[in-house]
Amino acid sequence: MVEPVYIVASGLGIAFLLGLINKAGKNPAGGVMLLALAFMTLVSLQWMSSVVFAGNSPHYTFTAGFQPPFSISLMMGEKEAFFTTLVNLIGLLGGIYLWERFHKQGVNTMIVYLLLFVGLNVVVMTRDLFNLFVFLEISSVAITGLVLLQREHKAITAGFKYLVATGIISGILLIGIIFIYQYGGSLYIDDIIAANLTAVKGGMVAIFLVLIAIALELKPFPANGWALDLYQGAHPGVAALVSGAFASAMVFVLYKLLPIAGGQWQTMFATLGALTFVGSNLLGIKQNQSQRLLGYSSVGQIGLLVMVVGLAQFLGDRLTLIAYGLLISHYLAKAGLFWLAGVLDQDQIRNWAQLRKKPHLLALFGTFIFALVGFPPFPSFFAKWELIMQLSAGSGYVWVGLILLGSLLEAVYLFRWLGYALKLDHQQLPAINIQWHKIIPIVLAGVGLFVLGYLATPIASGTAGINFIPLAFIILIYFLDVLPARVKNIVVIAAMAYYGYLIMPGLEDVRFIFSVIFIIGGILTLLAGFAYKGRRKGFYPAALLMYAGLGQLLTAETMLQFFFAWELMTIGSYILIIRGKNSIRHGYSYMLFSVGGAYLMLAGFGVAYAGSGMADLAAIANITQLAGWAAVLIAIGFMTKTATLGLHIWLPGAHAEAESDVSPMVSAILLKAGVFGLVLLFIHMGGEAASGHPLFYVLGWLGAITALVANLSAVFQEDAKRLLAYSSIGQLGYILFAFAIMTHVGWLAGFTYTLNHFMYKAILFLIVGGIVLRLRTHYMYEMGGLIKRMPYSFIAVLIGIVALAGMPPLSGFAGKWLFYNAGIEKGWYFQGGVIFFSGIIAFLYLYRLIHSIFLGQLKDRHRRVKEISPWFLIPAYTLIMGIMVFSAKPGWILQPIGQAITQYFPSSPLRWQADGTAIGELGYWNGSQVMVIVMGVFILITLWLILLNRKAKKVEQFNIVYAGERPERPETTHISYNIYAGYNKAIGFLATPWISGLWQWIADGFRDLAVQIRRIYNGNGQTYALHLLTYVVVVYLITIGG
Amino acid sequence: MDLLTRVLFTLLGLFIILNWGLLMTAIMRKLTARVGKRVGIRWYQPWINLVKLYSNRNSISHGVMFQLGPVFRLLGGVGLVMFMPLIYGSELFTNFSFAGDLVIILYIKFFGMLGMALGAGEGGHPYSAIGVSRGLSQVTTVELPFTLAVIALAVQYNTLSITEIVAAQQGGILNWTLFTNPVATAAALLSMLGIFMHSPFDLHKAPNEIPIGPPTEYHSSYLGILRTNAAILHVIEAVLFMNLFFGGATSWPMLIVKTFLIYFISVFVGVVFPRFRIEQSVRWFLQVPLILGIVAIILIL
Amino acid sequence: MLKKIFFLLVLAGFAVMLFNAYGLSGPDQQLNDVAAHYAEKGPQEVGAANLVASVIVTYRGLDTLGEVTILFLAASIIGFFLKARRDNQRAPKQVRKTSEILETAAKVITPVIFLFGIYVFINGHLTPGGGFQGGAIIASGLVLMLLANPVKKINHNIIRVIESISGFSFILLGIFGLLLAGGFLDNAFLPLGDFGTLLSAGAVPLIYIFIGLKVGAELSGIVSNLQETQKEQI
Amino acid sequence: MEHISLSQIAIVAGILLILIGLWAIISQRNIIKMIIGFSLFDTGIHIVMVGVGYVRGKTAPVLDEAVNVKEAARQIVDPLPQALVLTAIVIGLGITALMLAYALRLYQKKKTLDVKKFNDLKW
Amino acid sequence: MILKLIAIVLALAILLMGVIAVENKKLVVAVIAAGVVSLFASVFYLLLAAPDVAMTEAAIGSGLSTIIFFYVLNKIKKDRKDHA
Repeated sequence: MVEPVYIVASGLGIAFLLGLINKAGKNPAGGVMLLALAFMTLVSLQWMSSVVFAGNSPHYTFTAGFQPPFSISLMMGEKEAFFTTLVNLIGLLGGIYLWERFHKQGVNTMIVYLLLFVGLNVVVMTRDLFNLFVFLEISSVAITGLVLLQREHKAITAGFKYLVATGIISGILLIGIIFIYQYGGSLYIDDIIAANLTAVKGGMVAIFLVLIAIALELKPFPANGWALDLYQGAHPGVAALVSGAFASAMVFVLYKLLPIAGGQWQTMFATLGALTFVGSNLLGIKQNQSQRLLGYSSVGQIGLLVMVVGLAQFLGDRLTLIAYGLLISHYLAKAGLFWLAGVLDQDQIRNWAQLRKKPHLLALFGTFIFALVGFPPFPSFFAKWELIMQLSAGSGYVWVGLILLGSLLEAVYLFRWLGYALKLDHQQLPAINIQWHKIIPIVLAGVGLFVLGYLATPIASGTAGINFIPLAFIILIYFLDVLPARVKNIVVIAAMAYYGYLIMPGLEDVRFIFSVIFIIGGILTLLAGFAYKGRRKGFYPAALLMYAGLGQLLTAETMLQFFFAWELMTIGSYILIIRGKNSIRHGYSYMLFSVGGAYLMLAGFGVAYAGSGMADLAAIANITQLAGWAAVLIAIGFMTKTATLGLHIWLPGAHAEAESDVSPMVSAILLKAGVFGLVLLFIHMGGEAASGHPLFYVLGWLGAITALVANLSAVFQEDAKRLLAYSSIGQLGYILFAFAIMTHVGWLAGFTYTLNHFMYKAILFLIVGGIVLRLRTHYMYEMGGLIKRMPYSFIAVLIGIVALAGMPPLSGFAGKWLFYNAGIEKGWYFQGGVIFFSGIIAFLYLYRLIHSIFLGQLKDRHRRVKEISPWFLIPAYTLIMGIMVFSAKPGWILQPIGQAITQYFPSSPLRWQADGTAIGELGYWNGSQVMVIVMGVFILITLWLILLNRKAKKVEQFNIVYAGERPERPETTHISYNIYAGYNKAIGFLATPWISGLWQWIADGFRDLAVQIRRIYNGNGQTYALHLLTYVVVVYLITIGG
Repeated sequence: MDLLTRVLFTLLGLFIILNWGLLMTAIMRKLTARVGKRVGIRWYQPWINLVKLYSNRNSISHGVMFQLGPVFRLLGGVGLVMFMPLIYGSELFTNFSFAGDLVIILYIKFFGMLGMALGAGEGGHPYSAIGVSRGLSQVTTVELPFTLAVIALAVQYNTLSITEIVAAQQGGILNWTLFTNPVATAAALLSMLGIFMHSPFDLHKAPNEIPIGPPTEYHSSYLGILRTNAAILHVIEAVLFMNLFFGGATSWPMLIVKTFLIYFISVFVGVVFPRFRIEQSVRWFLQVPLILGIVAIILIL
Repeated sequence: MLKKIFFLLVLAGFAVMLFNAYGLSGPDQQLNDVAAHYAEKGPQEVGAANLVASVIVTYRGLDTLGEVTILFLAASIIGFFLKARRDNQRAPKQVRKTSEILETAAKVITPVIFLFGIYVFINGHLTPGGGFQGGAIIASGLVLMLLANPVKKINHNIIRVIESISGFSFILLGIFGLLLAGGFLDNAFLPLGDFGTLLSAGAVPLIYIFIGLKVGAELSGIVSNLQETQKEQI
Repeated sequence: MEHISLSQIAIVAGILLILIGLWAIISQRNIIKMIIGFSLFDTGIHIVMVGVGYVRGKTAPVLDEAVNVKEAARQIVDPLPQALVLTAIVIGLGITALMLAYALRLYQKKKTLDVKKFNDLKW
Repeated sequence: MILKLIAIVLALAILLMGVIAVENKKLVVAVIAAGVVSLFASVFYLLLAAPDVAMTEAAIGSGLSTIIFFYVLNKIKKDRKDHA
């Protein structure tokens, strides 16, 4: 074992010698410096393996050989080993990254760099208060120097502000230390803890001074303008260190020193942390400068960590997992992002589209962003999960709320940024200059996130575990991205089929029903991918990610597994959606709603965990307190995915602008994930026994109104895919309504609708998508008369809309019939009326859809257009088969479903007669007979007409009674443009997008708030000094007073 | 009863309804003309028209959907007949109502609308879409109060089976829904005005403003089918109202009288009121009839 | 004006805090345990007559190492921050002629000052004074030299070498302490000698010499860098 | 006069000097004045520190003829705060020098010492 | 007793010089005043039985530190002249 003090000795010794070594040249000097850092890293790693993994007891170093408190002692325990490793590792990587800078600026910068890490190591290890002060000063001064690696004016001003701020902070710290010495008679931290100085007022103030100084070093909002300027002004490589190494070390110092207050002020620090977390993330949403934005994010993350430290008493033995998880994610991701900023050298986040010139860098960027927000499989995901669970278990719901609010605000700007990088034009931007010494640390940071996430999983998930095989496969596909799309399509479909083969047999009732939609639907929609040529870079990993998430939802047993799968699915679908041509806004709002919904769900799971003490999904069934809250929160979470009214504004754009084969995936399949969640929730709430819960009444109304408003909005769309998207919202409203009825028949209706919507919406989106791909327009007024050119598409759409409209004999009617029976049985007459009304409104948009695309006059430029790709028709017709079977023999499908749900809803099930007639409490219906009768009448009439008309002459379209005039200017002259103008005049007000307005208002409100608050950061170092003092005084007056 | 008998009796019922529909159309046109101080058509004119149309040999086609449009349209009308019990107490004239209940009646009607809309669209006539859009717009709001009334009925009689609803109204005129549930009846009757699409709710086929409604492109046997359907539809919709609100019919004469009177209501209103613009009619149905429908529901809560 | 009132309010709050921390309590009449230990055991354990020196060099040697490091840092930073560009360095400077007296006096006094500085840090473990004071005095001598002859280039190489070697030696002595005695920076790897004599207190005088040299070199570096700095042209 | 001790005087004066220094830091717009403020702030802290270590009527912690080794504990003032102050003074000098270097560069950039003018980075 | 009186006088002088250092418009005067504060402080340290500190304060606080101030002031002055 190498003495920990050698970390200090080697670092300092080399630093002192560097000046001499430099005589031999800069390369040797730089090499020696890196060697020193590597040595320091090795020593700390060695202690980590000894203390953390081998479980040895902490090691103490007594300098000069005397026991503390007489001399300074260093400690190398579990946490110290961890933090020194963090610090030294980033030092090594950062040193490689800055290699060329050091060369340019000379040996002195290397000295300063090395000394920074010496300082931080001692800060972590020391057990002596004054020693802490000295080495903290070393670190601060070193940072002041490193800022100057960037010889720009902004760096100099930033450095000066930092110097002023740290000058004040260290002064306060020193005053605190000397008074602690006065009262405690020792500088040894353990002595001070034992002395319990808070008993004396002076001692309490002294401790306050020390702790507040440490808190100030952690850049608390709002006294942190200097820190933000530093992040912005410094060289990115240096900012990465400040954010990763310095801040990590300081968090540990706070943790180390907090016991001297003897358990007081934990709440105060948690509050300060929360204020920082929420405040700085709020200000981040208005920021466009990349490094400053990262600064806001850093400050926010550190605020969260301070919160965690302050809330340690809630977290019990999970504290380590939570703190390390959050810290490591922040550390790697933030360092990676700052380093990326250095590679790009783009000031504005808009220009980060430049990353698209190097897709692997873009993937790394995405990794960092997702890791920061706390998506799986990164450590922060598990940490956040545990944090929320433990806080909830301790009834710290206010903290939960603050954490989620802050996280959401953070997601707001991080995903805006990611969206810019993914979508904005990059043609005008310069190529990226790849320097390997800069890329390697970034890659390592990215890989580290994955590896650590994988390693964290067993700790977080316990015995249940998480299946990483699909993720491994996705990574493989990512590296196979150079293959042609068709090859990948085959591989991916085979993988999906195999995955289905693996999991489907093990699923029961409800889960099996959804597995049909997710897996088989997935395979069918993937078939359409054969229509694409080229490579379709990035498509397959994303699609697989979504399907892997969906698949894992099905097999999830614990809440964690469920949430993991849910978030996985969100990532995949986000990337899929944002791939669309004009999807930047829509992908963004999709993500924000998803994140918001997921956080509500997380809070709900937290309440469930707190109320039941269980980690299984069954926890929801066993909540002893606040059960209603858990249900409401989780339900809202799912309802963001099902796009229930109020939470729907993301959907139309997202689904409409997505690629042609993505729309059916996200609309027909992905939305069902929300339905699946609701179904599970309702089951666990007790099924029939819970049907009296007021939540369901509200949900029923919500579903009905969603259906009405969405259908009405669909009527007024000019864009075919947008029309279908609104239609989906409406259909999901029906589904919500049906499940909320919470009776046997109601659930049958819900499942019927779910399956039906899956089938006909997939058909419609596939066909319309295929047409859009052919015609290169979404707008219906630019189409028309395509029946002649695309007869197969027409038939598919016709069957689709007949089914959607619920006309007998097709399967849509089954849903309607069940609806009526269930609704009236339940006594939901008004809701039923609204649902019926929206059902008829559906006719309007369906007619508009089929008429505007296929009927009427063919456009001149479409005279030679070909039928859509068979790869869109094949899945569509497969699904038509499904509809036909369902229509002809509804009992085949409804009876098993009925059996499956009888365990949850035993009363008044549907009775089935031998001839296939279904009998409910009110009515009866025989799908097969209706099918036979209607088809019989249809065939007879058709035959009769053919008989009468056998000599009918085929004529050109314009051979008509009315002298044909062909309006050629699109839009206004097209007959289908604004076709329901009169209807709009009459009741169009119902479809006013006031909900979008409301969300816009909320968004603007936050933005304006950010603009107002950030005015305090006026850029004046003196003002920042004043902020620091005021902050101290205010916190002092609040906590101690007088 | 074997299938063949049932089919034959159903066709017989269909035949009676068709002829009664043609006659009723003639009578109503005659009445309307007299109110307007005109002579009007002869009572057998509809039959002549039909025969003429079906025997017209000059026939053209714009394509499959153009052909299928009238088929769908007629399917709507005939489908209604198929699932509608005509004569209460007569096993022979219950048609195929055992295969589905009131809900199927509500939804099969839409086949007709869809057929008309699609067929007209295929014709390529630029204005047909306007007619269809107006018709559809109006239908949506017409159906709402009617549906509320139907729900009220279903709750009142605790069934969705038409036969059972009729059964419950037997044993005296005061057992009719008209008297047991006047509000629902009023709501339904007001929407009936829109369902029959007579003036003032006939903008979609407005002969004056747009000389070419959806049927313009149809001719010869196509138009014949449309006319056939119109005759059937008028009667069978009246039958529906009769069954739901006016005690049903125990014999064919009673059916004829009741349907005539029900149909007369709408013709009468049409004579009195001028045509509404589309947003006017949409709003109108969302006012008085809708409120009545809501009241009907409130009463059963 | 409003601003100033706000400043005053903040400072008033700060004052309240500081006076609360102090509590205006009377001082202890007794040394606390730590100080008592230094007073009683210091002479045996470290062997330096100047207890402050024993605390600085041995008991809290790590602090001192850090403190030297900070100066070193400051000097390094100022070194590259204010580094004059080479091409500009040769530009003719307009030099104010210093007085003959000052020049002559500097020539005579500077060596004396240097000697005094060395005396101060060599005797640091016996009498008040030590590495820092001595180093500062040496640097003052340098300042005098520069005042007398502003054009004179200070040989940075010499400063650098002294700085590096003395710093490294400090570390080496620390490691000797670790290897040969109780711990890092333990002075007892050399014989403690007779209490109160020059060659006593183990490695303390040695360390103080290196500290003195290093501090002197660092301060000189700072001063000369400030002296030679030029407008930065970026 | 009797109940006031030397250390009280020192500490009160130190605190007041700290406040004067802080006043300069937050109210003086000239950067050099701010740095002077820092130096006063530091000096104030140092005075407080030495004041804390002072014990009434005792001598410096240097053992010589006047102070017996055996009696040391009862005769000298606390050496520790003095050691700390020494360290702090040197650190303070380093930081002051650094600040001055910054001030010089800042001045050369904008030809002003007004701290308000260096607000290029904000929000 | 006399010690205390001297101490109080010194303290007042320190504070007075401090105020001058802060409030005087002329930078040169301010810097000198700050140096004098250090000088008085080092005397104060002697009273407080801290000769080591006193030496350091005198050498560093009032000596070197003031000199560095002057160097910078000088540079700035020269720069201002060059500029003008």
